[in-house]
Amino acid sequence: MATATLRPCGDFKSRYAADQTIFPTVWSRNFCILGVVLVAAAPFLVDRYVLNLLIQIGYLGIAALGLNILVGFTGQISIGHAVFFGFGGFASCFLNSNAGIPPVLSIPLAGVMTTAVGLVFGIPAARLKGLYLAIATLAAQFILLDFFGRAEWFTGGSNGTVADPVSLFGFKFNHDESYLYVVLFYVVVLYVAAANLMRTRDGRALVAVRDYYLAAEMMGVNLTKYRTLSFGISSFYAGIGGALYAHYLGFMSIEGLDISFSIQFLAMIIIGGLGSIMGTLMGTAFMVLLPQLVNFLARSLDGSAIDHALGLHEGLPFLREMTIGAAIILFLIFEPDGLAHRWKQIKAYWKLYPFSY
Amino acid sequence: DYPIGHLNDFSGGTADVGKPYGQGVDDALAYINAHGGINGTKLAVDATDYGYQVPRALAAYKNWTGSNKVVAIMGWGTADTEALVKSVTDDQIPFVSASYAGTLTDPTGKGGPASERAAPYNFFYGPSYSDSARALVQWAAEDWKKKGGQGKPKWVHMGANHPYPNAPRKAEEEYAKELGFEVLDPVVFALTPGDYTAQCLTLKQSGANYAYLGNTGASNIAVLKSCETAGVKVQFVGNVWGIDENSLKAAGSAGNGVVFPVRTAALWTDNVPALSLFKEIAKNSDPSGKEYKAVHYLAGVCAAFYLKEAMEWAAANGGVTGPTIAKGFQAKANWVPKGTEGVCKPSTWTAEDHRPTLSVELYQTQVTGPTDSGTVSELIAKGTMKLNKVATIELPRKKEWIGY
Amino acid sequence: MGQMSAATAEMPTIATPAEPAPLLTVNNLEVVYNDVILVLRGLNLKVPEGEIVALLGANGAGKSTTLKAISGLLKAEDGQITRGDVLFRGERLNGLDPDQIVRRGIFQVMEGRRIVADMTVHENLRLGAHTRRDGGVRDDLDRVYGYFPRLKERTGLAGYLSGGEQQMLAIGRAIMARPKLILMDEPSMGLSPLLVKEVFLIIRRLARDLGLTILLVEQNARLALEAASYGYIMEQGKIVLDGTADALKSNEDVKEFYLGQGEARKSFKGLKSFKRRKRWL
Amino acid sequence: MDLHLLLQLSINGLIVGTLYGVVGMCFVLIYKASQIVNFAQGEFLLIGAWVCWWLLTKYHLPFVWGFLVTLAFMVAFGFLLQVVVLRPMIGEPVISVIMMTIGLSIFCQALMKWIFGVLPQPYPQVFAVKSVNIFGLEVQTVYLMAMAISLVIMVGFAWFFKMSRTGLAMRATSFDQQVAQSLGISVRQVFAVSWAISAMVSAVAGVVVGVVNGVSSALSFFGIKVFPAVILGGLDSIVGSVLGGLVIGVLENWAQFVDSQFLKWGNLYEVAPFYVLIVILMIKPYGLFGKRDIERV
Amino acid sequence: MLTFNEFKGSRGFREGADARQRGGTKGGDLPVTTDPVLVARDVSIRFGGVKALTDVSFEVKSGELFSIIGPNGAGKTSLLNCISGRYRPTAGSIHLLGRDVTHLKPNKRAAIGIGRTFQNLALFGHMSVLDNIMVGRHHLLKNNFLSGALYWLGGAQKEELAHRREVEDIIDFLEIEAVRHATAGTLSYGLRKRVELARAVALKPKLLLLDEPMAGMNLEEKEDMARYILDLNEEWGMTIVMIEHDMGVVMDISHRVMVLDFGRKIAEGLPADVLEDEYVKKAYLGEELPGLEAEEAAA
Ligand SMILES: Nc1ncnc2c1ncn2[C@@H]1O[C@H](COP(=O)(O)OP(=O)(O)OP(=O)(O)O)[C@@H](O)[C@H]1O
Ligand SMILES: Nc1ncnc2c1ncn2[C@@H]1O[C@H](COP(=O)(O)OP(=O)(O)OP(=O)(O)O)[C@@H](O)[C@H]1O
Ligand SMILES: [Mg+2]
Ligand SMILES: [Mg+2]
Repeated sequence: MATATLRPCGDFKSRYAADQTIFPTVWSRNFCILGVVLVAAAPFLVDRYVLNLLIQIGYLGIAALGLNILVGFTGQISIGHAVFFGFGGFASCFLNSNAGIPPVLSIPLAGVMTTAVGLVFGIPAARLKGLYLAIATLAAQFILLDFFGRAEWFTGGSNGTVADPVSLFGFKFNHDESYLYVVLFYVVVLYVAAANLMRTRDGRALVAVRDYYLAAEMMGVNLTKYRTLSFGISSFYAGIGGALYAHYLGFMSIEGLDISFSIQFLAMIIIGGLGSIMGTLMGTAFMVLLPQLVNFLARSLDGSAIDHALGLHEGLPFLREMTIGAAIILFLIFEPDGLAHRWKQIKAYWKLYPFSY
Repeated sequence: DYPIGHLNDFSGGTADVGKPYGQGVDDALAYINAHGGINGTKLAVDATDYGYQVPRALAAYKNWTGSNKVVAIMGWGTADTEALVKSVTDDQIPFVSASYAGTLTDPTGKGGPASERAAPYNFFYGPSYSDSARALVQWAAEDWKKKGGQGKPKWVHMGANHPYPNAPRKAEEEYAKELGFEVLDPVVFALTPGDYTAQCLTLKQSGANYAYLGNTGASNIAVLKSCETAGVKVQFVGNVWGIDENSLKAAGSAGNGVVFPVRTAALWTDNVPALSLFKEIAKNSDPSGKEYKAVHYLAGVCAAFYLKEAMEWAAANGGVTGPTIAKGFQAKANWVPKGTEGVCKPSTWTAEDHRPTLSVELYQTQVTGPTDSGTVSELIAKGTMKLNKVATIELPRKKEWIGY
Repeated sequence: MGQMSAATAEMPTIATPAEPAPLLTVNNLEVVYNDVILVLRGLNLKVPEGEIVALLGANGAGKSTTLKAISGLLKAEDGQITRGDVLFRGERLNGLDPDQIVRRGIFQVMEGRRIVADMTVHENLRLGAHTRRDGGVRDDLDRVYGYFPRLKERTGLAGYLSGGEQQMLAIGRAIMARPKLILMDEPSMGLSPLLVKEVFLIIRRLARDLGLTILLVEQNARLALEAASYGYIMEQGKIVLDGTADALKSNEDVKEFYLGQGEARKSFKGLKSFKRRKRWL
Repeated sequence: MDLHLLLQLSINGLIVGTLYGVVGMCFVLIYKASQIVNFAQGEFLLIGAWVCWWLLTKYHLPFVWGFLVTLAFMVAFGFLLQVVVLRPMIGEPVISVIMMTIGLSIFCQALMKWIFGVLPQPYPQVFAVKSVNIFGLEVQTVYLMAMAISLVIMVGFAWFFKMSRTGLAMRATSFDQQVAQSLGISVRQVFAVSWAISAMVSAVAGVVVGVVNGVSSALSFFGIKVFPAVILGGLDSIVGSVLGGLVIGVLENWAQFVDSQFLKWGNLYEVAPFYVLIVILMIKPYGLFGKRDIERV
Repeated sequence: MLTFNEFKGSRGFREGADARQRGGTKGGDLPVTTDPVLVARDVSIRFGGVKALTDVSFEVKSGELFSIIGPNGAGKTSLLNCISGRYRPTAGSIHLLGRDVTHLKPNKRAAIGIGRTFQNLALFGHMSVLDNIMVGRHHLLKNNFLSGALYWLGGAQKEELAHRREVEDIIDFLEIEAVRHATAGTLSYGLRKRVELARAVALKPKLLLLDEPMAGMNLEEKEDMARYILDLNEEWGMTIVMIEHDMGVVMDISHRVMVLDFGRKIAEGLPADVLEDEYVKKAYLGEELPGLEAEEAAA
């Protein structure tokens, strides 16, 4: 009988605990630890530009992980993630400037508040499936965005609102060099939490709901609860991501929280790999770095011989956009299951998604 | 070299106006470099098209403040300017935006009662959105009298519920009330074009006399067209980015008669000596020199030239750094960059007040035929499209108007 | 093993020289899933025109995989033929798209029914005839309804049919296609004993009356060998035994493990105390 | 209450709604053939509008000819897409293909901006009579044309899916590509046909919007705007998409009415359809005409 | 893969199993206890015009192995669906362990103790076999998304491992050790059926519903499956309701048999008695049908 596992030979587990770890191999665990250490050392190695990218990958990666829990693990597509991200940002600013709660506390609290909102918008999830639900989340996108624009008490209306920098015992994390650690802390904690969640009861229930909800229900899984819950969890992550973003910028406004931002989150998780935790981070990195890379290429092209020969100068910005589009397309043609697929060499979950049930 | 950052939008949501403006800045900076730079030192301009996406602007900013820190930035839109206010203040980098929001005009944070925060490193060239809107209100009040209108004229603000269209709303509506207008509830329409017949029908029914178009070109065009079909008879007035030669071409006859502010004292086709400099500058991107350049182009060139002279002042007064450039802006009063007299309007920045000018030129569009064939240059040359000056409004420099 | 030829990996030895070339030949086929899981390891098989050939084997032996390799449906499951070839009337089918293979006259009744749930029974049957251009569709519809009267009563969506009704529909769809060769994957699955018999009757009739050739994968070995003229037994991705149906029926191992007629045969109830594993290799 | 205004708004809603319906049908067509939600639909509109504009202004073709050439071009474009982009994705997860349409929309958007510029362009006068007066409301002639065309298309589609072989094949393909292939259906062909038709019909809508508002890249936003319409009608129902379009169109206008007369919110027009959408979905989870999932174990 | 020998000792589940007498019962022997686990009264269900079930009543006693047979489309699966909660009967009631469950949601019923397998496989295709089975433990586990996310801190780890041990027992029992980490969707048909059974067993059900567990199996595998079912019934003490078309199996292992046809119950009783029923012979077994040889001869 063929075993479909792709563990390295000789990697036998002699205890269940060892068989239940987050990391399939020792190697992968060490690799992750090395990654964290490298990022932690980054302020001493690279300049602010790179730090900024790392921080972006961090807070977007947290929010994207939330979306992956919703879409990748529970099988509910959402095209409204950006507003939950935004809500977290506004909530933290609100708590910070109106209630005087320091950002250290307001960030997690904002996560909790966003969870509550997510749960409310998750109510339709109990009844709606597939793309119908997706469009309901699109409605959430428009409704919440409209709310942001109008609720001056909460968001400062269309003018936006300001946020204090994060500070702990008098130390202000107000530069990229220091803020990186705040983001890194949250990334590590929340990614580990998600990995844990997925190997325990409720995480499995979420995946079961995705794969075959009728069977899941008959195995004792409360569909309504888990469908709504996944919105809650997803919003929590989005909220934390948004709050981190707000305190990083020191400012939060509704501009930029539009559908295309929501879609960008989707791109991150699809490219990273649906239903893959590490893949989420990779996908986020891809989406953050791709424009930078293309920008860099465009710049080095600008004024070069090729540019003159083809008269590209005028078209460079468009060429850049096109490259981003084309990169996504090509990527999906060659790696339709996402980066995580390649990374782990394990057949991803998503062959038939979302219509397998 | 002096490193300079330039954020522009040639490809994103505001590219329709971002293109001519950014082109103006680009050409001007190239011209400056070709003619000796800043007292002999060239500008190392790093232009980034950020496609009107804040995160990308942010990344670019971080890039510029990394190892080789820029001394000044030519910026663009509302969203990114707002997002960067705090950073540029902390990093002491003068930021010349094309967002003219009133909130950027208060360098101390204690300006007017409505002022929210300090923005000491934010500069722009031209009247603020709020002041332009006030000027339009004032013009409308005079226009109403002149036309012999009876009773209270009705004023309505139109635009999306977004930072940019909303920026002048408070100032505009307050001033309108002050001048005896009845201010109706705003009509909201999206920043994207669409069919706005419904809005126009309600606009018509509301009986408004003056309608302020707060959005950018494409969506304003859609409104103008829809309202033309719906048979709305309203005097439209527009924001600086709301209408220009290009959008006028797209709007065609529907765009006829809109009154809007222009930041320069002259248009491309006017007979002003300094325009020859602008035409020289334009050769950078249009060697033929035949193309007509829109109002935004001129404004872009002016903005770049103000920066240039501020830098020159800095070079002569302690070296070109962020703080000295900012001082350079504030060193003179009512000044015009050399060679642009008669085009760029005299401007003044002080340590307490970053409103460069309160004198607003108002123009009115005129369309006499179909605009669908031919380029803008041709249509202007033929006179099918015209911009006619209707007034220059001089607003009082009130302290309580600082910051909004 | 008497008159039976033991199948070897190198060379299949069923056909006597005088026989005409078989309709379908599978040579030394190797199939890999996901680039790593080797499932078929050099499989050889021949299906002569107009005959019914049975393919038997344990769960996971690779029977369904074999059929999918022939019909080209492997691709959709990330499977791949890495060696060997499939010849239909001498033409190589490897690498063709499934729909092209259907157009050449090979139709598969897939495991697990796989009917189009959100269409009616009638539409499903019409779909079966998708590649047909002749005018006999109407007659064949009547034929199918004649075989399975129960289907005619079901006017709703096919997805609401009972398991057995869906199985009937799946078989009916194959009849509608009127191919040269039908690959049947467990046609009797989920059918009542009465219908199992009927289905085998139908299979026989199709082969006899319409001249169809059938490659039959079936767990009900007794009926399968009754209907078929030739049989293969596969295990772990290889043919381990083959021969005419009669020869197989009288083979001791086949009797014991597939037909339940060995000496050791007990009632299901009594089986629990001992456990065997067949080893034919 | 101003009844005359309400009447005018209602008519306007119906007219705009038809346009939503036309684009909605294109969505449904692709969805029915492949379960893919095409996020590049808006770009199809845009491409159609630009191409037609280009033919009309650069070559001064008469409108009818320009229009027909545009349609032919869009068919070719749809085929091309299928060959270059979609064919490799056959058998891949649907969500990846959906993502791919997003990539496609980014790509086309930029390409159009590059070719045609970022400035909005007006269409030449197309019809001698620009508008017709209906109950005191000036209705653009081109809208009436759109209504007529969409009716024809709708009837055609309905027949197509119910009766024709290709229609059946499309439905089977969307249900399960592997099954469809096993029945001898060429998934490529199905994709090609559906994308080509969808691109073509989108172009109709694109040209109409272009004639009314002028062409600019923002026109592609239409693609997102019709989502509520399509969902309201039911993702897989042609008739539903048209009705959904009409409902959303009228709703928007009524919202505008309620807003301007009573509520004074400002942008009820934009969000009201989404509130209604959620309410309707809570009552009818598959839209008005959508087919329920088969839940049988 | 190692077979976790060190935990072999901890099979509390099957304690005393060997002590019990085995193999002695023949078809028809009644089980030890007699209190009904399941009582269905006048259950009817209709779908539009189709009357899938009409007034079906029956009882299943504790420890019983009860089989349901009947022609295709007779309503067997529908009946199972009514019991497990997928369908809500249009009339009638269902009692489980003395409790009226007619209006209970399926997940609640699972928690009471109904486990089932499905006719058209319903595994979680993208999950590993192990995770599939662990989902069966859902209602037995206590950790939630908070303690789960904290894992090491909230006791989730301990609990998960304890349950993993029991699940490994089931895996051992059903002999699917080799595919433990395989993705369920890639297994062959027969193996999937076995994994499904494992998942249902993991629920620790008091009543186990099996929908055609032998479909798609060859004789030998049927024998294995029959052995598992008997073990579950006799050693693990589960009450079982089974739908099956293979009469050999049904007659050999079930205690009682019920026959459905066109949604009505037409017979119920000991296997041997039911087999003698004329109607069953004709409409279900098709004994009047000619064999293939006869057909051949006639042609
Ligand atoms: N999509 C797939 N990915 C990976 N492995 C697969 C896949 N499909 C089948 N397999 C493996 O290939 C082997 C053969 O499977 P196949 O379905 O051909 O068996 P079978 O002989 O038809 O068995 P059954 O009688 O149970 O249907 C099995 O071990 C199975 O796990
Ligand atoms: N959800 C449903 N909607 C409509 N009809 C249904 C539904 N469920 C079952 N039916 C019908 O009820 C009848 C009984 O179906 P059921 O699945 O219970 O049969 P079954 O006895 O299990 O048959 P088989 O042995 O073939 O599996 C069938 O004719 C089927 O078409
Ligand atoms: Mg099989
Ligand atoms: Mg059944």
